[in-house]
Amino acid sequence: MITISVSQKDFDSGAEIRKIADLGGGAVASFTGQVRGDADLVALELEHYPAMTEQALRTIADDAAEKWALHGITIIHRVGRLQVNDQIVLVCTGSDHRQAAISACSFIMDKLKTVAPFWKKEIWKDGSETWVEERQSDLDAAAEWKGRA
Amino acid sequence: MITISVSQKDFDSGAEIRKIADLGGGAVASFTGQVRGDADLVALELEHYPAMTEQALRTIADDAAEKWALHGITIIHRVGRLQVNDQIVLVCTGSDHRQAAISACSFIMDKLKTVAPFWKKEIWKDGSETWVEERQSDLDAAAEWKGRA
Amino acid sequence: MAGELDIVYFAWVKERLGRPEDRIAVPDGVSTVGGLIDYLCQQDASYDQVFADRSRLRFALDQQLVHADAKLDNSRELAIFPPVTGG
Amino acid sequence: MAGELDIVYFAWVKERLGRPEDRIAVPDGVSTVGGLIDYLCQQDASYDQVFADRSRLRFALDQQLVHADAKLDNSRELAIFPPVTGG
Repeated sequence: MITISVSQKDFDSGAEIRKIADLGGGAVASFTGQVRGDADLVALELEHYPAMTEQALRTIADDAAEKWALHGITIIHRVGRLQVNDQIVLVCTGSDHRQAAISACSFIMDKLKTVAPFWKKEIWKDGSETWVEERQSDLDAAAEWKGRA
Repeated sequence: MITISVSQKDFDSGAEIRKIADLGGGAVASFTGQVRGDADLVALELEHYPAMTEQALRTIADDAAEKWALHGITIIHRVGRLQVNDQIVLVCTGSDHRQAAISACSFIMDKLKTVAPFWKKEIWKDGSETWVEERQSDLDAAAEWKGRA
Repeated sequence: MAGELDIVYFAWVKERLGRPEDRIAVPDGVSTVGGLIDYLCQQDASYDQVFADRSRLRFALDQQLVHADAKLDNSRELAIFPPVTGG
Repeated sequence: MAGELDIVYFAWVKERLGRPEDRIAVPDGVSTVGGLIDYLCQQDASYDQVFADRSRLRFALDQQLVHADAKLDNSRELAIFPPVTGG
């Protein structure tokens, strides 16, 4: 069961984990990303490419479901204006085996960081705005999955 | 901040994730293990070594905190009699970086499976009871962390 | 015959161009994403400024990520944007 | 002088022995966990049955996992149990 959600709404990680757990596998992994605390940060603006985003996330989930035996995958990503400590992203995976659940969760985050059409703009107290730059470590992490199960 | 809990009580994964998230890192990973569905299984009995268990879990958490820059680690493990789909274990880790959070969560589970003094007994519909055997894949997973950061 | 193509922009590409999209007629002889970028830069200095450093641009054709050498073929929508930074 | 040692059992080790613990006097000449197991098996057939396959036993001295060759030294508690299976 693959669930994809892209919206401005907040989400409840615990409720999402329970939904995946209720599918009956013994192992549920999750990753929650939130706006990191920074005294000078006023807000984060998450832009995306609406015509492409959900399909891009679905493709990542499909790839994960091919690599590992999963009972369920949930990917939630917020867009719009977010404050410090607001939740941004949730990935939750369920499997019979913990390593499959954890690896799939990690894979989905690594792919999401490099191929899903989201862009973050940081809005600072002094009024300046900066678009977040891509990080080599994210590219490296995504590249490492090539050929791995 | 390291939180260790070993008891018969159930736990709320979402609440534990929020507590770790509130420590301010941008990245929270979690693993939840539960009693896997099996039509012939009546219950699982979790026995432990009370004098040793908490210290063993704390040592695992300390090891993780040395390997990765973490804001918080929560390990909850239940003992006593559990039913199908009951939660058994939660590991939750918070960091500024997703790979640190996910790797630490995976490491803690792998170590927990091989050095924390818990034993599972399966109680079946026909009245038989079987002690769960250790799995080579768990030993291999724990051994793989040797020397890795 | 020249085809019509919608071009959509995101993040700082959109901000610097000052508009979210364009509709253009693809001229004969332009067959790839990279070729189209070259053509646009020749047409209009505003493109040339924003697209100056090609290494900082990413592309999608009909919502699929592609490289600059991808054929336009009968695509309806080209997206031009910076490297993604979600998650 | 022989020291007193508490031995605690878990899981099927406890079930098969039929008791959760013993207190024994460690005899002179027994200095390791493995040596103590050998000694117990010689003393009592019930130990011999449960401890027959040493590869299935794990040990902790004063709540620290140890191998069979670990010195008893002044330990107060030895735990004998099957491989752990939590999580």
